[in-house]
Amino acid sequence: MVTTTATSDVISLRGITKAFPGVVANDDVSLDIVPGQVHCLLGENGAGKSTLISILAGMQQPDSGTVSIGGTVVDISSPKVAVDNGIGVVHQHSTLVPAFTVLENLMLGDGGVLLDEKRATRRLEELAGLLGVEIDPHALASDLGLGQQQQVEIAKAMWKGSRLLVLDEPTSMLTPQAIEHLAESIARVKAEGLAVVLITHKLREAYAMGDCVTILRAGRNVGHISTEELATYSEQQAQDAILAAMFGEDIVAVGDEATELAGATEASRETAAIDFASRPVRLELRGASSRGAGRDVDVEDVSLTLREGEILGIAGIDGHGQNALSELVAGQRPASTGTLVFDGDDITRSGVRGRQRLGIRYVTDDRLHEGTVGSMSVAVNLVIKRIGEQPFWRSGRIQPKAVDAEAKRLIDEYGIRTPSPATRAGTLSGGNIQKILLARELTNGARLVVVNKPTYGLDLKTVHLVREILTDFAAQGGSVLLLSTDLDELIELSHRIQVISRGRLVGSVVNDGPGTAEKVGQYMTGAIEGTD
Amino acid sequence: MSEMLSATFITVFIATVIAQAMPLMLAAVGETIGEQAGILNLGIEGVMLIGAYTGFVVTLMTGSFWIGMLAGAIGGVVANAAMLVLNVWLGLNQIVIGLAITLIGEGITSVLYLQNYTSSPASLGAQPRMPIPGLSEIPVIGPALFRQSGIFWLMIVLILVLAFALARTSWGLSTRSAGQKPSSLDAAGGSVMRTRSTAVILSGVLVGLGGAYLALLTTATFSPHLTNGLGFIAIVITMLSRGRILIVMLTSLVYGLAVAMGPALQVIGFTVPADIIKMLPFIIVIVMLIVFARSSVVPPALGAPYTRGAR
Amino acid sequence: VALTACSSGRGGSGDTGGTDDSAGTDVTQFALVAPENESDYGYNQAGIDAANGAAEELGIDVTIVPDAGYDNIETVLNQVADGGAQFIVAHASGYNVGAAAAAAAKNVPILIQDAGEEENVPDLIAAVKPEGQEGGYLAGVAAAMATTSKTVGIVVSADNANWFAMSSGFAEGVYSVDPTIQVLYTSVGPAAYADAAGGKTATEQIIASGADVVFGMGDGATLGYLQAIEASEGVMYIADIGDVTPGLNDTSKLLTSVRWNYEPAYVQAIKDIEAGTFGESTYPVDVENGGMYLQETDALTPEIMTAVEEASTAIADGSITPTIATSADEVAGIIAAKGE
Amino acid sequence: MKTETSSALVQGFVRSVVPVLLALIVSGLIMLAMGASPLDFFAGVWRYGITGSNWQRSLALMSPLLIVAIGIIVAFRGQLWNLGYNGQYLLGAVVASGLGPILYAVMPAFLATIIVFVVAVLAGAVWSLIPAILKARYGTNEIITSLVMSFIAIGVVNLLIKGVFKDPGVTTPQTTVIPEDQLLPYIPGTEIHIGFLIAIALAIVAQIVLSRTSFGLRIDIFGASPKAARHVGLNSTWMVVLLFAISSGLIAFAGSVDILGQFTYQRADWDPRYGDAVMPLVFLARFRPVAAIPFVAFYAVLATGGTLAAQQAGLNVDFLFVIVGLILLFMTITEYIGNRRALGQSYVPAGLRRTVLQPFTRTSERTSA
Ligand SMILES: Nc1ncnc2c1ncn2[C@@H]1O[C@H](COP(=O)(O)OP(=O)(O)OP(=O)(O)O)[C@@H](O)[C@H]1O
Ligand SMILES: Nc1ncnc2c1ncn2[C@@H]1O[C@H](COP(=O)(O)OP(=O)(O)OP(=O)(O)O)[C@@H](O)[C@H]1O
Ligand SMILES: [Mg+2]
Ligand SMILES: [Mg+2]
Repeated sequence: MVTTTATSDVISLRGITKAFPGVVANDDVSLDIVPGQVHCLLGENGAGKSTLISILAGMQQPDSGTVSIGGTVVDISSPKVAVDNGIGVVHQHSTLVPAFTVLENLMLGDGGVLLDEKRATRRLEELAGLLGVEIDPHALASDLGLGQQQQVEIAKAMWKGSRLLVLDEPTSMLTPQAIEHLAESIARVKAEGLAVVLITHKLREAYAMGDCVTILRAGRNVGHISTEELATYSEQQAQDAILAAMFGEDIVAVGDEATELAGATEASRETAAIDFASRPVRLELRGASSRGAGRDVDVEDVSLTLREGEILGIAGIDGHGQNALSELVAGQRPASTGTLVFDGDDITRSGVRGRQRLGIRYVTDDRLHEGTVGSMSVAVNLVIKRIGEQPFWRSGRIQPKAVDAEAKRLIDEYGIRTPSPATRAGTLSGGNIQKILLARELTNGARLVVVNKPTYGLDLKTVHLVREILTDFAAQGGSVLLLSTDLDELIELSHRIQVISRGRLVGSVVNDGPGTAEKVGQYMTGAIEGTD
Repeated sequence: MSEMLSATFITVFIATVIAQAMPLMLAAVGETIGEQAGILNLGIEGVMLIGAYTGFVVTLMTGSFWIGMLAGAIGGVVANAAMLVLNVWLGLNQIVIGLAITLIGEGITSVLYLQNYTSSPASLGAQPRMPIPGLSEIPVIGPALFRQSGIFWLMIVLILVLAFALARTSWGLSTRSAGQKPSSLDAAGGSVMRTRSTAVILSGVLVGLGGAYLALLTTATFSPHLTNGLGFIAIVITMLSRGRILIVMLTSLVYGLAVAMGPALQVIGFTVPADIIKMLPFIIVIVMLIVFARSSVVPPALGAPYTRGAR
Repeated sequence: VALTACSSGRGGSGDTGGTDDSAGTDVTQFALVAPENESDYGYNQAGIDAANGAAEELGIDVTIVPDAGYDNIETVLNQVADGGAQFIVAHASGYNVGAAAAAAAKNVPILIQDAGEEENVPDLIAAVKPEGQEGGYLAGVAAAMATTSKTVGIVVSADNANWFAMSSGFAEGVYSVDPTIQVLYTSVGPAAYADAAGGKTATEQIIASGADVVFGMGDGATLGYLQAIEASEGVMYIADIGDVTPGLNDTSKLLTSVRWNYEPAYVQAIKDIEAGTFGESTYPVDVENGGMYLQETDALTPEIMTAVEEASTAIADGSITPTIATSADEVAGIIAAKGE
Repeated sequence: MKTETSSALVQGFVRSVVPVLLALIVSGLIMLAMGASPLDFFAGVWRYGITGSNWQRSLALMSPLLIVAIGIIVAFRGQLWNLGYNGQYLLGAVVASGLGPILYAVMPAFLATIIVFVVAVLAGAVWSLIPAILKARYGTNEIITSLVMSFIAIGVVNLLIKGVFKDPGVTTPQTTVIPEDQLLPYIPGTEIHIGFLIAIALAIVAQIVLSRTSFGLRIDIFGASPKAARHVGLNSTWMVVLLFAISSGLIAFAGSVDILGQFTYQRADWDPRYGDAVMPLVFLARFRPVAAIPFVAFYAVLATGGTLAAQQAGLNVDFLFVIVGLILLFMTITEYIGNRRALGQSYVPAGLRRTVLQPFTRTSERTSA
């Protein structure tokens, strides 16, 4: 028997308001969460979804407003109160301790003096049964794949028996297979009578998994589609309703692209018209292997060719050597064997700055810690890869005017929303930080750009913008090496897709028709076996 | 020369190793608990001195080594209070606070001692022994190992209990998670602040006991700057041992051995320059670090204050 | 002052021409600067006691600056001179260089430690020189007669010239009574002057190796020696320089102490300053002038006393001249030589 | 813009001076509690640290302190916690006191001095290679490696002074005294050696390099995030090695300046531990070399006047440690209050209110069922 404290109590949020310095993250938000239903929460980046969840989880205190369960007002003053009230949360950023085993992670926060491994193992078995998954209790969390980590997180959220399971953007890093798995688990949890809150940026998921939908914009509840309504809507109707609420008047500007924005259609790309064979080769890897320092997966014996104006997609489960491949090309990681040829020259031995000058650029997936220095200004971040170069530096000394002028130019060109070039980059939103990276990397003689998960965690609008920037870049003769875990994105952008698995390229598909997704999927399934 | 290696000599040698290792062991276990919870305390040199001084004064006053040890533990907690309030509660820089504790601890104990005991320095006399019947009769090692004071046994039990608790209890799990990823502990319903507070207090107890052990049992008196850098060595040992208390015990014993070797070699008639003997433990450490290059992995959240929900 | 000396890098260091000012003047105020304080029962205590004694004897003022450490001694000496001291005792051999500079800069006579005649500068610098090997010899005689285990030990807290000399004298004194006695030697650490914990360890090991008489030399480390002595049975202790009886619970454990008395040296130095003859000779602290002697205790039997007195006479008249070791190796050599 | 910078200046001033004042007040109270006279003490510090020619002594003491401070700042800016300063300092000192006399015997003083400085810097830099390489290659925590290397350096220096560099003329283990005409010259009209000017010049140069040049920006990037540094093409191994080498080289340089400017020889077991005193000041100056000058000056006066002042007030010199420690504590507290004020936040952090204070205040009406 699975122990849950599920009751028919409705969880009601009333008038929740929460402000941070300079932002009102939640503005008078009210909604009801009903047991046995999946309640989807949608909205742009920074709309206030995670903040609302943090309040439910006891991680933040609302400035005003109440949460009540079954009519009783509950002061969720700490995560402990949330846990005690049966609110289990899977946060946007992993809360697993990498150095702990699965069991240790699950037992964290348990009461009692001694750790009771036997009881914990039994509870894990119960939950695994409920979720329909298998989890090795003694594996280190850091050794698990992302999909499994998420399963552990869900088990942890339900550990003490819960009435509400909250999932904050659970799907953004998962493979299609893993997303399907997750959907099944959610369905089972729902069937147990628990309430579920699901946050996602993908409308298709909301429609497929959700029973009702609430849309936040700039911290306000701007739309709700009830269970009854959603049941009667077609997928198209639901999307229209959601988009209308999400963007308000902006929807006019977005216009025709609204459906594309939603990622609703089966994406495919018209590539037949372009004959790449005749174009000059920009980048060639011949049997290259990388040699990293950390525990990260390295690439082995990779050979690929990328031509002028081409977008080459690299599909694969996260953590299968994407970082190694990007860093190998960008020059951040040395090659242990093989050669790299760029525009006909051997660049195997040149470093990051040498390649930078040749026009090789890299948009990293770690925009906060690697791509930018949060404590420094937007302006400095925009020229950070050109330190010491004219005209920003003269005889070693910085020229603030030149830096400022360049920053203003890029801020305008890429529409970076920042109070001023002198603002600390760390205070910008994720979407705007991503724009800083793109502006910096694509400007000033870029010929090849490696982009790693360029739209991870971004909202529809920003995703669209980023994709547009990349397509334009390729259309003007730039080459793009696009690494992504999002198959839709790969199919939408790439001319050709190769699949990476355990550091090796295991297959190549030309993106020329509706069948691409299946073919890539086959290669990936081969890769998934044994790991996920 | 070889007649020097008599049974008595070996007995005293072993006892010396233990006497030198114990204060270090206690301090390093204390530092380990702090570091496991995410607090790098560079102040333990000062905490040890305060523990040593309070232990010394109270033993003189009460005539009881037991009460003296207790006072040392309390002194350690008081000394660590700065770390508790300023770092754990207010989230201020650990390195600065640690250095401040070391400086104040060194300064105040030295000044107070010289003010009160300059003209009539006091000694504590021999420690109370608690021979274990039977075992203490074993030749050579018997008197060395089993004629220790009750305090020694209590300390050993304390350390072993902590080793067990850190690995096997939910307190231990919480403590370790506070050093690994405090946000996880918080999300799981634990309290990072309470966990770290407990760790700092417990760390103060142990480091204070280490200082008191040094003054009461190892030296049987106090003198200014008695620790002579032992606190910093405890930090080195803590980082080398990577949070495993049994390894801390072992490395402390190795250090005790190195210290005891100094006079022993000379007594045997082996003249090694004293400077080399003094450098020996450090050379061993650095060679170990070079050979097992990664053996000083520290908890990822070490040094980082935690504020819930901060971005 | 002398800007012209820029070519040589520095201004002339005080004008030595003005020495007449100090010659023949009355000393009404002098000072002693010591690295530690009197709680060491030894070297620092001896200096401080002697300075107070000399002040009383001469009826003049003395300023004691204990705990001056070693870091910035030239500054402290200069400041003490600025404070009006007409004569300064720089009570550590580590002060000698700084003292020379300060004496020249402030034109004040300074008494330095353990230096040879060649260091003397008329009216400015003179050395006081303890003949440690002589006192050590006497202690050795006493130790040899008191030991029943035929093993005696030496513990020193640091590599210090005085202690090397006392150690070599001690070994020779022991062997003069019985060359078959074993002499053990150990040093706590290169600079462990105040390392009480290390001192206790070293002493315990010496005792464990069979020594039943221990000759200990150290400042703060002495506290550690005493703990080890008190914790063991049937072991006698020989102290150095000062009087350790207040530090012992059981004073019967004290065989004797090699006492140093600086007072005659200080009094003589002050008189020489007033006479204008300071800096012409070194002030010995030795057996002959009574500056170095064995402290009387109940443990010193009449036979021992007699033997010590004989040795004292022989040293005073020069028929015995104990060797002065200047390094640990030389001490080891003398111990190994077994008296010949 | 103008008002912004001036208010920043005022703020910096308040944040720096207030802790010092508070520490002095509290240390005065402690003195009273111990039966010593704070007035005597502070008057003594004034008298022996500033009046007469004492200010010159204080300034002379500043030169090694300031150079050590700059060395520490360079490493700390890159978030490299070089705590091996004591050993590095002594290494530089022993180069001057040991190698110096040998060189002065065979070549002009000027040339010999240059060679001493170069060798001292190199000695410091080379000594830092082990911590630097272990850090760069394996991420070994540099706090422990630099500390351990410092202990080893102290032993090596002592062995050198007792061995090859020992002055055969004296019994105590010490190096040969370098004659006056071979030492660093005095600033004309004073008895302050030119090391003081060198230190001030170094502080200004370091300030400009750190805050205005591409190299300074690189250090800051490296300090803020080694990952970002790698991303922009900085070779992190090289960066760690270079920063450690500069830091350690500067600290060793301070040692050689101190010997050639002030001490003229080196005793075995001499260890002034300047770094321990300077490190807090470096935090107080927020890792800015020029801002460190007044703090170092303050400390130099305290140290120069402190020995006799403490003795006259009936205290021990070690009381200086207490004062510096208190300055550190008050510095963190001032910093905290300043930040809270700037953000308009409550002075009691939320977590503290929840865990520690809440149980004592009345429980909220909205407690959970
Ligand atoms: N701890 C905080 N301090 C300051 N501002 C915050 C904090 N947490 C959130 N915010 C701000 O509140 C707003 C809402 O953020 P929140 O994370 O809830 O958005 P979200 O809807 O989850 O966005 P995303 O889709 O990017 O996850 C943003 O402007 C964010 O910058
Ligand atoms: N931690 C923070 N501290 C201070 N200000 C913040 C913080 N996080 C975000 N902000 C500010 O809040 C504002 C809103 O951020 P938010 O994340 O909502 O951006 P956004 O409008 O969603 O943009 P995007 O679509 O690019 O994500 C930003 O202007 C940002 O400067
Ligand atoms: Mg955002
Ligand atoms: Mg979010």
